[in-house]
Amino acid sequence: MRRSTSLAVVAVALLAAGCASDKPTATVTASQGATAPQASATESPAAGTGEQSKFFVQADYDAQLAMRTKQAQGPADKPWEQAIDPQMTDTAGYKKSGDVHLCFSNAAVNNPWRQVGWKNMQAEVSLHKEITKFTALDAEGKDDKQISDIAELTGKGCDALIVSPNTTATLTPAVEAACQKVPVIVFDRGVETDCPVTFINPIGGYAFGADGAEFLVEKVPAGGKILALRILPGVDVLETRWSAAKVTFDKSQLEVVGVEFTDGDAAKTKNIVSDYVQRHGKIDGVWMDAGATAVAAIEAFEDAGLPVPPIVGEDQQDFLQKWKDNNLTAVAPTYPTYQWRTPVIAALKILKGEEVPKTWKLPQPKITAENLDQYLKPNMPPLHYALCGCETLPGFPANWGGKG
Amino acid sequence: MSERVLGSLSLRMGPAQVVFLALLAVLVLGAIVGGAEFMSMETVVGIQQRSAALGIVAIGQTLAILAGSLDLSVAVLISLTSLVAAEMMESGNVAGGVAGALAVSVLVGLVNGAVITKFKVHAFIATLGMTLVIKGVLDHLYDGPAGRVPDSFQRLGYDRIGPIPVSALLWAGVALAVWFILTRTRTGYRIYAVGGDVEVARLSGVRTDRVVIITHVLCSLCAGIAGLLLASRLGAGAPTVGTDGGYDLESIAAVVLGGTALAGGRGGVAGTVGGVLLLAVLDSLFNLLEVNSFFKDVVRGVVIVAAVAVYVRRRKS
Amino acid sequence: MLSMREIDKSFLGVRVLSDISLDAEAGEVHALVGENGAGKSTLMKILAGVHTPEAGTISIDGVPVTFGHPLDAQRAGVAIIYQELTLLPERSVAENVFLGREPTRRGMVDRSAMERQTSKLLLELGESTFGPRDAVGRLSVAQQQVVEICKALSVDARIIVMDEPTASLAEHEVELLYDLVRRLRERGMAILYISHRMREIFDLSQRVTVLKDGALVATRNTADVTQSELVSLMVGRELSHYYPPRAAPEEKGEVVISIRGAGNATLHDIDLDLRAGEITGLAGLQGSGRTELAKAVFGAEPFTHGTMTPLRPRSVRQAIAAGIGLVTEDRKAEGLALRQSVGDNALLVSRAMGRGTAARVRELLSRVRLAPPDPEREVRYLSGGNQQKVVLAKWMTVAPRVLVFDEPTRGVDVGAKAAIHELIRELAREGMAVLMISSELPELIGMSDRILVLREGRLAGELPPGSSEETIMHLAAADEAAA
Amino acid sequence: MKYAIFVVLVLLLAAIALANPFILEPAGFLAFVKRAAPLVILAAGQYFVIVSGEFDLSVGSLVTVEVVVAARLIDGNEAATWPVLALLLALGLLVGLVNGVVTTLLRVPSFITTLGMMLILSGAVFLWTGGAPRGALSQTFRIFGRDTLYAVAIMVVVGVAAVLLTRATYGRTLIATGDNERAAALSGVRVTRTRILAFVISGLAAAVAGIMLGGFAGVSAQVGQGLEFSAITAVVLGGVALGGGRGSVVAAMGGAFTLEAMFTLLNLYGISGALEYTLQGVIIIAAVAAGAVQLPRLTPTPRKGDAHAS
Repeated sequence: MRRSTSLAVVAVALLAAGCASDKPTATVTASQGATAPQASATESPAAGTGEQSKFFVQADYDAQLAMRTKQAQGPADKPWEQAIDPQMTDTAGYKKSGDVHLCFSNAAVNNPWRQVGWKNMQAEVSLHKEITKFTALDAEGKDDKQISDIAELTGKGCDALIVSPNTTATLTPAVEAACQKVPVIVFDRGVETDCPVTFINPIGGYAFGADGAEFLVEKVPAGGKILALRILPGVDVLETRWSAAKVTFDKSQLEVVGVEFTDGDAAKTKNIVSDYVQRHGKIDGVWMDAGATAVAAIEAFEDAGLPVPPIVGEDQQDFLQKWKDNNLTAVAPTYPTYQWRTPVIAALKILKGEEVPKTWKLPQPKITAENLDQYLKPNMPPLHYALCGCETLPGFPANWGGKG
Repeated sequence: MSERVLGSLSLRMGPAQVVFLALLAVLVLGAIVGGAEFMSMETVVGIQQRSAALGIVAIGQTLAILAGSLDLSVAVLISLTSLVAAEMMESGNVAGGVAGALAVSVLVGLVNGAVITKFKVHAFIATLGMTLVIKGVLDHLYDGPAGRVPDSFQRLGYDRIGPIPVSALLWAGVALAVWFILTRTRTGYRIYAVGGDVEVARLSGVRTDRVVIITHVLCSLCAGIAGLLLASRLGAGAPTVGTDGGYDLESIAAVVLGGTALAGGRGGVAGTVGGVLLLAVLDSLFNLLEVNSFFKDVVRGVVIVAAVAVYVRRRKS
Repeated sequence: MLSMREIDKSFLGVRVLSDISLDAEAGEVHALVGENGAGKSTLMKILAGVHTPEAGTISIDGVPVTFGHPLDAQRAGVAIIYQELTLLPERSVAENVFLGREPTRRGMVDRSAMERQTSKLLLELGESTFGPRDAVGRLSVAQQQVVEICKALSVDARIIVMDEPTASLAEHEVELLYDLVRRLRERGMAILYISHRMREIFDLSQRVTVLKDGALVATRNTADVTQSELVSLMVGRELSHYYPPRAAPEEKGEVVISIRGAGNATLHDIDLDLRAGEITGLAGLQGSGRTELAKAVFGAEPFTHGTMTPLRPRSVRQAIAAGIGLVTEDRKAEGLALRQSVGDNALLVSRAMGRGTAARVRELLSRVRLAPPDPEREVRYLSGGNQQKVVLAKWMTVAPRVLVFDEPTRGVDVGAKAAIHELIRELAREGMAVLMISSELPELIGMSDRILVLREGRLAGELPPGSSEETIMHLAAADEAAA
Repeated sequence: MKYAIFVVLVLLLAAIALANPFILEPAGFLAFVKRAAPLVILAAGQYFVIVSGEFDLSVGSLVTVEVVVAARLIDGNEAATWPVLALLLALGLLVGLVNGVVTTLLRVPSFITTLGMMLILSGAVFLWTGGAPRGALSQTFRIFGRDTLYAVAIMVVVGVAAVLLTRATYGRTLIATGDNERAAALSGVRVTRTRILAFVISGLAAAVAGIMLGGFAGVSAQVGQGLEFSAITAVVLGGVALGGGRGSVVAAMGGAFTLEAMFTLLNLYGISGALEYTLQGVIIIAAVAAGAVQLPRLTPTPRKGDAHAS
């Protein structure tokens, strides 16, 4: 870099122009949400479930399981406005009047869940006339791009910034930097800082994982063989789901004969299930950390000419339809996409100076045989998520790919 | 007189100039469409920040492609080095982390080069195989972001001097270094020779295997530097940062966009810098227009193919 | 100065050189001759460090050396000028000359020194038509050869190997090369000179070594042998009957192709009739448009104007459909798919033209005297002569009425040469019209029923069979003023 | 030596049988064949492109496009199945045609052409469906991938067709083109048309593979992810030289079976997830290296897939 003096001159000039850093100086260590990768608590005999995930945090686990039975506050017909155990935080400092310029840094729209959510958010924005400008940048699943996106957005005169982080740890510095300039609302995955005004998400992965596992413990006779299908390792949301299920299975009389990663690939899922069916003669229950490949798993049993055992899915349309059509023994824990509406609502509250929950926990219903009909909407596309909370939004169902 | 000069100038214009002209055109377009917002500090900084990592990888990829090879393993190597660096820096040892990451890169480059030259495995397969090998190691050892880089090291990713981020300076430094290697050193001359015709180079007394190995080491080193930069940006190492960023195919795309021939022997660093900037400015323009990311992919695909088609036309005429 | 002793070498278990010994003295041109496949090129590549011998020693000035890489040979003062030019078209002359040995100053390549020295070398060679900064790709073949020689000189080589250096040179360029070789010799260099051309051997060399089938036949003082002795040493027999008899007048049939006033970018006013049963020889210097005429008749670089009956082909396929075939000058680059089998190559044209696949490939292969006539073998393992026979078979599958031969025996050993000559004559006797280009005048004179001479893209005249080399050269090289 | 890959395949199958004897039963073996079928078909298609000296990186995203398009157009309507199937094949043909035309007539190296096509296809299809697949496949459509006999039959038909094609005039001239384009052209081969047709075959193969994968596992946005690399790897494992002019389609399909057997084996022995990839990478490099060492280069092999850069 010391190639020429002219370069040095330029550098000096630039220094004079102002040396700046987009990195905040304060380092926050406190973690928020269920994300700190530390501590492993439950040491139980490995019943085919392997070691506990390093993502497992006992306190968060306990809190989430407790939250499942708590009554959420807020309008019952609008779960996206409800909050469980809200600890309100003051936002008077952010109050402003007039038009709102809302910004959103999106991790990606690269899967159906995010697609549905993204449509929810856009529809929610359109409900509010005071939002005159809505700037959204898509990081296309790239951490580095999202960091730049957040930096760029903070310079665009946003009144509030919504962030859906691509990964937890790595987006933290960028969010910290943004916090110093605008009120920040984080949802879905968390960040390792409490600088955002509010962090919104449903109860969480432990509850999701436990819901499914408890269902199997209830439906599958003792000694039954369980196959656990996971998408991929290392994603906190998914790790917590499995770790909670593991706790449940370890305490049960069920035998987990395999824990496999499917990459979310239907064909691979089908192959894995077929292999297990072949090897073990039969499988008595299937647990999954996400429902996108549930139908493929069901089909593997069908193709082998076997009855479909109790199975855990998610609130995806194709699974619900299959469940209904074939009268399966199933349960669908959810990670509702209606959470994409909440950040917009929160942003407006913050800008009005109304207090919001510091940690905004949304209810996380599970779909059971009893309430299946309530959630199964005909004419929605196969990869639609039932808990979108979008039925009353403008443009439904066409914008979500459904037929009127 | 001046007409003749202009005429011969346009005739002699190489691909590098073409890509910079295109870059200029997109900038003008951006200024017209986006006005002040497009020329704002944040946008300018954003373009640089977004392109720095890809830029550094693409410079390395330029070397490999010029030598008639290519490297698909850069993406996973970036992930690996980001993790190595962040884990070693967790104790505050920045120098150790940097050294560790670069050492890993050199090793991977050596293996790539050796497999290609000594075992005569096509670079496509050799580096695809290396990708799988590293991916397996990553999956085995890591299940999420790991390590933590100290604040001092994060300055690399976040500090800037006026409108110029340190990361962009790093990119410029790497580009200059490689430009220097290519145009001023024997190694550079030989990279062009090997890429131009490996038999001719060999018969002329060039140790061609060694040249290919060196370019792969340098290419991997660039990936390692990009991994360091990303570790500093992310504050940690991440096992998917490289593949999520698509640095493998995108770096190749940027290189050919800059006019370097995929077959080797022709092209250079300047074109690659232009190619990366063009992609980044296009991205900014898309951001500004809030274009759907799917549409971006379509445009990117068309731009890359069209650019290469244009270069081929120009060479023929 | 140079001494190679008892060199052995095998490829894939096939012995290609056995027990070869060869020396060269300072200030000597030592010619190396032999049929194709005799092992000349392999021997030279061993000397150049491209191949390593299994046994034997090489010593220079009495010091044993081992070459594991061309660089080692270079450092020992051996330079080699290959038959196929080994230059990078994308790089400049200076960069090519100093490739692998770029001069440096303080660790950086000293471009100006490189260009300066190249200029000096070019000047020494009397070359002023291009400079050190020109891209090699823009130079003519002859100019590129000069670059090659610069490259050899720039290493301060004391032993220079030239592998058929005149193969791609025009006649006047050959003279320049002779001069150059003599000057190099006077400087005290040892020159190993590989050539097929008898004239060059007798003009230039002091000693000549003959190889046959990978073994040394003899080393003689050139002054002590005659041309026919040398040929018989090469083929191992007296070649009394070199060329098959010419066609008798009654054997010549009707006009198969008639060209009038045809031309394109390089050819002008071509009038040409090809008759069934007749071999028309086509002479001309390099660059006179010989190959271009062949390609125009064949539709590969079509005539843009003029008439050609029955059809002026605009594409190769049209030409083939009209019964015209071309045996190209460069077998490896344009004639054969080297990694395919003999059978696949032989059937390429008939398949491409949708003529179905001939069931009688084996028969055809025997007919072209391919030994053994095995359709399964990969073509790249065949000798040059056998490869050329496969090319011939390729055309015979579609039974063309006109076959154009561009240098049919280039790079073909003496034995196969005779076989190919016989075959060409046989085809003519069966009623084919043959147009044959050759830069080897004895061949042209021996084979042709008449000889046309091409000069600067125009037909300069027609000569009767048996005309002398001088007459042909006179017509071909006459300067513009005389013409 | 040409079919060395089948020795490897038999060894792998034997290793699978040790852990899971079910594969020795007809049903088990057929299940394996069915699983491998889409990759085998893709490899057969990719073979034609590679042997002509080119690459086709667009097949993975083409597979995704086929499935997503099928779902949206059929939308659960049985009656729409057959017209949509025809349309899907036409789509594969069209994509191959564009790849071929851009590569040959515009002389863009196929690596770049098909890389661009990969971006364009995956972008365009989701632009059309709004980001996620819509609609649903019909039962009839699903039969081709779901029903073992159908799947195996389709694979056999495609395989036999591929073999016949390589033995036929077209195949021989294609390989000659891949070996020496100039010699082929001067022998009357319509080089451009021949190459374009190779891309068309690859596109068609991707369409068929897409139909089968969609049928096998239903609608998914990532069904084709990474398939281009798998297909190329399979072909290379079968001893087909990148750069063209050498190798047999039977061995290429054998490579696909081998790759699938390797996946199955690794899964079976529980090396799943973690080091599976590492082992895969090492095996692939080792196999190709072994092949390269056996065949010393007598003539300099073409350096790269793009025969057009000159």
